[in-house]
Amino acid sequence: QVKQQIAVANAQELLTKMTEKCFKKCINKPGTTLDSSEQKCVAMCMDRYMDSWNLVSRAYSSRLQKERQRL
Amino acid sequence: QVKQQIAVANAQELLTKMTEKCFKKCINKPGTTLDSSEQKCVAMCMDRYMDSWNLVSRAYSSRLQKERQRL
Amino acid sequence: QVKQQIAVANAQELLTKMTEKCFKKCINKPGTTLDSSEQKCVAMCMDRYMDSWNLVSRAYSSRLQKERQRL
Amino acid sequence: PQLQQFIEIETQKQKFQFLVHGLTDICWELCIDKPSSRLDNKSEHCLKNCVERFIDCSNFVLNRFGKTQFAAATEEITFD
Amino acid sequence: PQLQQFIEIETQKQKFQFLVHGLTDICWELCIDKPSSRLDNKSEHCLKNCVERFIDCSNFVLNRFGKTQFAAATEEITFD
Amino acid sequence: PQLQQFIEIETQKQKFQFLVHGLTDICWELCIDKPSSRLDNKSEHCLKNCVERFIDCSNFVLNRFGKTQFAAATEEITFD
Repeated sequence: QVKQQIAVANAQELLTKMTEKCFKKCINKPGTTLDSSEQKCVAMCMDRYMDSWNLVSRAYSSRLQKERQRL
Repeated sequence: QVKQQIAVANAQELLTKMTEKCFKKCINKPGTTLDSSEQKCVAMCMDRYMDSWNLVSRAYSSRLQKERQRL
Repeated sequence: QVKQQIAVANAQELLTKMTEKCFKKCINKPGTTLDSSEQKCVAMCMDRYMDSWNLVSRAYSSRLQKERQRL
Repeated sequence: PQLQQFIEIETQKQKFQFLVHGLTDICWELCIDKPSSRLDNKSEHCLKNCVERFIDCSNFVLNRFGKTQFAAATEEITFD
Repeated sequence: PQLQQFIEIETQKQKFQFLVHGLTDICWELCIDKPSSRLDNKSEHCLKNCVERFIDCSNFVLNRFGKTQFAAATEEITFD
Repeated sequence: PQLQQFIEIETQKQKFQFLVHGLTDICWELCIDKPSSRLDNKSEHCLKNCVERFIDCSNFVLNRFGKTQFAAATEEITFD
């Protein structure tokens, strides 16, 4: 249950940041609909944001391990 | 009392954001006083920020209602 | 003990902000090491940030005193 | 029960207002350049569309994330 | 009572310091371009004026909002 | 004791993940210009180096601050 709460909080933070970042990257002049080119941009942006999150997570994790081994 | 506390918290958040946004828009080179043109700019900026807040509030509120009706 | 806790919280906030600000000012294209020119820049940036913090602290403090005396 | 309902409604209102503060922040930056003597039509349209498109964008992200990645991502994120 | 006073003073100090963190953030962005080997006169003046003008601006906003809109706005905001 | 250990580990994980959110934010702004159909090599290298250099920078700041100013600064900051 604690694990699940943390997972939910974490997913929420991810979704909030992703929405804000991708809105800023993809919608410069908000029109009367979210048109298909904007949707395509948001979809790509989400995938790149997930890639970045995972990459950062791995890079940070391996760095922490290296630092621990040095001590 | 709860209502009042929320109203106060809300007004504080509004004033904090308004001050920061209008300082950034109107004071680019801070001088030895807040001169009259800067004061005029801040006054207009406050009115536009209130307009925006109210407009966003109404737009968001009517969108929420539409979404509820669709369910 | 309360004093110490506050001092620690305060130093942490200072270090967090300093790190972010100086990373942004000094590392534009992150390379494979933190090279000596970047280190020099970060060192200067830290000193300037401390100067600024102290200057802002004194300016704010003296302004508060002036306002209190006017009342 | 009445008190509880009252608190629930007030909490909802507060949540709503904090989202409005956040949305105003984002749409102000996008739509307002120099503050002028009144809110012109262009800025007004921009603000309205900004709110609507932000919610669209948020729904789009939520749906897409839900469909393709939720289970996987939650696991990956949590137990990485 | 002494403990309470002590806590009150420390809380005040902490509030003060958090405002200083916020002000340093704002004025750093406005006044410091590239960090140099010492704080030059121009940056120093800019920082001092930035603090003073920010407080002026904050007081101006508070007063004006208080005079013209407080009652109305609070109602409008709260019970919209 | 087992529960305590469990909570400690979960707290650590959460701290780790919140630092990842912050780092992703900073490095995304630095390394990703326009989102494209895949993460190209340049962006990937930039992200990795960004994480490593940010930690270097953070360690550098911590060490230097510790050596030259900690005692002095803490006093100055606290009892100014």
